Amino acid sequence: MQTHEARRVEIIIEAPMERRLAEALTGAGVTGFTVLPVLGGSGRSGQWSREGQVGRSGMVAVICIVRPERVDALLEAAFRVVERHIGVVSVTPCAVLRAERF
Amino acid sequence: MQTHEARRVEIIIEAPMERRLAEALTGAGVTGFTVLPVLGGSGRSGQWSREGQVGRSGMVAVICIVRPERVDALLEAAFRVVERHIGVVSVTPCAVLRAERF
Amino acid sequence: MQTHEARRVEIIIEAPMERRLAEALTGAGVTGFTVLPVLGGSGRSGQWSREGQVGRSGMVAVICIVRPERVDALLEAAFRVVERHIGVVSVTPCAVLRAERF
Amino acid sequence: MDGILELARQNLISPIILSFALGFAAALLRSDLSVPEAAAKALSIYLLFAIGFKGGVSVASHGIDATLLASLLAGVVLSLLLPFAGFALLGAMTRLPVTDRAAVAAHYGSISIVTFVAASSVLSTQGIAAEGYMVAVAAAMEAPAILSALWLVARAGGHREIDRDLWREILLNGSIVLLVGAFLIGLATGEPGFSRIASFIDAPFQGVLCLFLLDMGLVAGRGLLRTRAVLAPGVLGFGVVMPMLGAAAGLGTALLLGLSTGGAMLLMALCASASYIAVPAAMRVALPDANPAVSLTLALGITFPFNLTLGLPIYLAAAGWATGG
Amino acid sequence: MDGILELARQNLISPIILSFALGFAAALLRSDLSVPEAAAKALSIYLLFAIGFKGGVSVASHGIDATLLASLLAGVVLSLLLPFAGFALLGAMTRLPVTDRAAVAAHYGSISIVTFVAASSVLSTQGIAAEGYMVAVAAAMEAPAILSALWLVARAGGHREIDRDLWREILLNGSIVLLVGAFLIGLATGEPGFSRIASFIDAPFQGVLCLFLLDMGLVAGRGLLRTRAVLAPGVLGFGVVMPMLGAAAGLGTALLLGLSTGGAMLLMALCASASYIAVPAAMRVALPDANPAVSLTLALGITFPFNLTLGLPIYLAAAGWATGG
Amino acid sequence: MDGILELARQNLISPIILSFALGFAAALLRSDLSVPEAAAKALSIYLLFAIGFKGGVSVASHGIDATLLASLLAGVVLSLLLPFAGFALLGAMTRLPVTDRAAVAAHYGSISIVTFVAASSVLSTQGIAAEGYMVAVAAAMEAPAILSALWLVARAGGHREIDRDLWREILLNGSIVLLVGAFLIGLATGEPGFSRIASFIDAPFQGVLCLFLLDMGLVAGRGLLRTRAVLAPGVLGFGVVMPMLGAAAGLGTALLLGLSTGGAMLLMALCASASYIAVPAAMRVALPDANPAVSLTLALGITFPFNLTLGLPIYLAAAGWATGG
Ligand SMILES: Nc1ncnc2c1ncn2[C@@H]1O[C@H](COP(=O)(O)O)[C@@H](O)[C@H]1O
Ligand SMILES: Nc1ncnc2c1ncn2[C@@H]1O[C@H](COP(=O)(O)O)[C@@H](O)[C@H]1O
Ligand SMILES: Nc1ncnc2c1ncn2[C@@H]1O[C@H](COP(=O)(O)O)[C@@H](O)[C@H]1O
Ligand code: NA
Ligand code: NA
Ligand code: NA
Repeated sequence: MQTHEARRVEIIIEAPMERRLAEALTGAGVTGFTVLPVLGGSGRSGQWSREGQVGRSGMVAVICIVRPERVDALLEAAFRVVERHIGVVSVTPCAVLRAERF
Repeated sequence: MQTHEARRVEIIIEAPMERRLAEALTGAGVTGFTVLPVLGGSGRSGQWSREGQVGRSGMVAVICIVRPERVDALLEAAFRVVERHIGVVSVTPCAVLRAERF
Repeated sequence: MQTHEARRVEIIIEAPMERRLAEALTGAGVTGFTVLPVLGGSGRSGQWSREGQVGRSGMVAVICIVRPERVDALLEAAFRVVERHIGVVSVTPCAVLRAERF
Repeated sequence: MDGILELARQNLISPIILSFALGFAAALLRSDLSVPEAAAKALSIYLLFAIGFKGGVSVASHGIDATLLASLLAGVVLSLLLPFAGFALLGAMTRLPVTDRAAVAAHYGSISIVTFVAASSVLSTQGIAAEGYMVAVAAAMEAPAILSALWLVARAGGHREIDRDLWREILLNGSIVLLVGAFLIGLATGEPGFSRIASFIDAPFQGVLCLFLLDMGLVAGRGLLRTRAVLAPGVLGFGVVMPMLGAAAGLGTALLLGLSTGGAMLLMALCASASYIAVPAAMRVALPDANPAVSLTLALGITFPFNLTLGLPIYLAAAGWATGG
Repeated sequence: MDGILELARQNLISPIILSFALGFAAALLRSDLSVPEAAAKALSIYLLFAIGFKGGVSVASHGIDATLLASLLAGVVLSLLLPFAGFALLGAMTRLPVTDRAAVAAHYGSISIVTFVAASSVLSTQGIAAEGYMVAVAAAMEAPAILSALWLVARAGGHREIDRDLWREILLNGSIVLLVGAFLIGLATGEPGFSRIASFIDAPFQGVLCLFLLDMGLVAGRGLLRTRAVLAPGVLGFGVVMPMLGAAAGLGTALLLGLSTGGAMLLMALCASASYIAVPAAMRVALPDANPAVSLTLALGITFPFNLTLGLPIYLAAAGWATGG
Repeated sequence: MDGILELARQNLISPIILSFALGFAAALLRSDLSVPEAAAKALSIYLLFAIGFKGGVSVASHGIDATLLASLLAGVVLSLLLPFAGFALLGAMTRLPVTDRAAVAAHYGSISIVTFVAASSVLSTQGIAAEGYMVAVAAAMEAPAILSALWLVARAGGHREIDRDLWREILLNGSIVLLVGAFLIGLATGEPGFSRIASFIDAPFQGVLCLFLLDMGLVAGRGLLRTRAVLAPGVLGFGVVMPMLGAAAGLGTALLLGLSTGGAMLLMALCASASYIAVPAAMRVALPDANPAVSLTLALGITFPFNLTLGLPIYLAAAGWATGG
């Protein structure tokens, strides 16, 4: 099948920052993203789990598939949001179907 | 460790289409896949979130790890299902342990 | 933006083995990981779904972003845990922001 | 007229309506208040089970009314025909493309079980009885509208075949199966069965409904915020005109069937309400080009609150007047 | 015999059994009806808490029976020994590999708390009392069977060491801790504590059980559909023969202990039932080569419905006859 | 003194406290018992809705007390000032960095609604009435402390601007909106509204609280296990000293306001308790450098159990003595 080069950016970020990240991404011209729930994890600030939690706690994983030329704008927007916060940003090269959507 | 070349295909698709996608993948000889829940997202058809929803709404993310030579059959099968639907298909090169499983 | 080479390791493993995997990863010097819930899937042992389940059943997806030089230690640790169990381990090259965190 | 206003006032200050208003207001104020998806689904399972069961018990104790079968059939016919009215009305009032018009029409031909529940609770507050089998009529009206919508699209050139899987998804949709199944269980176990679980399905019912309506208010309010852009005045107008039209059709049918005042009001509420559980999922599969935001926001953000606040008192007054109850 | 049939009939048309049947049928019809995982877990937490608490309150008010300790010990021994019977029976009836036989045997040595709850509710419908501490016996029987299964595999050459983590996971499994903890809370607070929360843990109990059984019906039905292939006739037969054998062992032990009719029936139900919460997770850790689908489908798809529909009336009749109750 | 001890004893063997203890013990024993996130959130929605509604109904039937506004204002002032006391105390007792001290102080200036609920239930067990509007005071005290914490950090050089979004998140936090909204619904519908949903929000309340406290025990216990390392003795000490100090401030204010014994005790409980819902999320946004584990473990692992077991009886005794009740 005809595929097109793209980038998969995965941002694992604190749930209370999700809305700010979404706004930053939209501001940076990202046409779409998907938010996955996170059950728990471990990092320098220790281990945590969502079990039994009541508040808007924990983290979420935000996945954006973008054209290669948009990655830099996206990363800069994302970085401004995560900068002072805990979170992980990774970029993977990928190929997509239906490039006109990105 | 001994690893083997493979492809990670990620299909973000509307939840009501999940069963049809599963059948198409099985039909295309895919030996396994994993379905992750999706909390929400944003795209050309606007923003959405699963919070408080009652019906079989929203999207899911389906991950298939396959041998490189199977990718084309998989993409064709997946494409027939997502074609007229909203959804995102991406392919990333990866390496796997235990290649005999794929 | 300044990015750094890294690896994204994704381990799909049975939920009852999650704690053992976490301990093995920590033992192998992995500084962080994130656990995503899994809704269902299909493999050689058949299809399954988490819907309506009561026990600690099903699978989870564990994501670790690590420096390239740590991948081997990680894979060996992970392999000792998944070895006799069902589960899938894949490694994808990626780039990360804030390399000092990994 | 005074009667309607007094009824509307009483209706408006009930905990149920105010809970919906609270959710709606919280969403419009962009509060982060939210009900987890699993909790919302659990509440809806409870409501469907309870309402189905109580309907079955009622039929078991009052006996199967002669009009039961006629009412079921009438429900199917209404569900099949209302989409045509809706489709035509949308053509007149809006510039929506054909597929969107068909999808919206399917939602309005089908029913909203929570509107039905709210109507039942208005009746029980007023001490008015209704035919227990109206629950079965509600179940019968869920699916047929979908077929009409597909036929409308096919006629307009966008042929869609309904494969076996889609048939099953439509007819064995979870909410239909649960409603019908609980109805049959109620029918089989009757009063003795009811008394064993009444303190679960009856006593807390109104309270559970409050929490469910809180959630629906949140979802409706958020939906409205997100899709303001696509909702032209004509589309919004449809969300109020169509339920009135549906209610009129329901009233006419109720008179033909000889239903009681309560039964007539319930049938009006069913015709006036729009689906937001079974039909949306079916539309995503069958008419993927239709914009889901339009139907859902109309059904949940306009028509549902309209019915809940003004519609139900009007329908009750009209039913009372027409049946001479 | 007539008594059993009448009891079976009464039992079959209870809302509880019919709810299970509804879920089962919905699954076999491939309806998309489903209970969210979080809701199913919440229901099971409620049931474990309520049943444990009520057991504790009952012991608090009737005093600690002389046979309490003996019954606990008997439960542990039964749970340890039944897997050997199950393992041998599987060897005779099926061609399952050793590890699968051991895993299945562990499930049947352990217990199903919902079967216990259903048995209690048959008793309370019939107005038959039972020893309150049977809940504690249920908790005591959850884990020992796992050890027997591991020993059986080790004997067959597949040595497995039980590390400290596994010990903890087995003995402090969530359902055991909740059941025992609630029992102790009930014991400590007694009737005054019970009266404070009775309208939560007692009044709605039967209704909550209906929804839980609806979910179990769905899970059991889907499990059967998915694993039809692996279930040979011998395996299916085991799912009916083994509970009868377990019930017989339970009845014998109950007579030795001098339990009441109700207590004997509960012990039979415990022995006859198979675990689907605690044991499956332990087996995944300890015996990863065993096919989880076999055990779960047998326990949930064959033995649970058998016990629920035919088993319980038979056990009650047998217990009544043997204890002269 | 004997009165306090007897009260403490009675309090300790209530199902509520024992449920918390069960969860706490299960966590420390590393059992895998857990309540799904969605279920825990659903329980908290139920509790907030019920407590708010009942407060509103109580105000509707007793009329708006002259001290209502004064109490609301006093609550805001207490919530603004307590963080300064907390910040200073942390400076004296611990070596925590400024940002952590400010974040912890914000938690203690705000309130824990479950502590409030537990205090109410101690009062109702003792048959002591309290002002219904204390629920509104609780809501008023949730947010102001956050502002003080941000001011404290700003003064120390770590300037933080509060953007519009943050303002909204703080003031329209889900738990505040639900509590205030349910209060207003209760106020509007009064006794008639209450009687319609009492069997949902009143009868099962204590039981639901048990399950919620079971969950809180699990979360608190796991939190303690995970963050043992960061909790120096001074930090732990703060978790007991600060609530006593807060309670004293609350008592003084209650006397100034002329509250009843019950009202005084509730205000003490509010001042003595620390937030674990609204404030943590706000702190993650506004003070990301603060270690969330410190605040949460202190609030949930030390102060909450202290208040629940020893604090509440002490506060009630002190309130009774000071108000002459
Ligand atoms: N290397 C990593 N790979 C994947 N997730 C990570 C990694 N490091 C941190 N995380 C996630 O980010 C959270 C916060 O990390 P930290 O700031 O290191 O405490 C963790 O709890 C994990 O969920
Ligand atoms: N570029 C993208 N990256 C990740 N997810 C996307 C992307 N575009 C769309 N999606 C997901 O697909 C859904 C539908 O997209 P759309 O058809 O563009 O409205 C969105 O709500 C997202 O969940
Ligand atoms: N190729 C694959 N890609 C993604 N997930 C897989 C794959 N194979 C197996 N899985 C996951 O691992 C589980 C067990 O696989 P198996 O051991 O093959 O039965 C499946 O149910 C899937 O969730
Ligand atoms: Na309708
Ligand atoms: Na057994
Ligand atoms: Na406080």
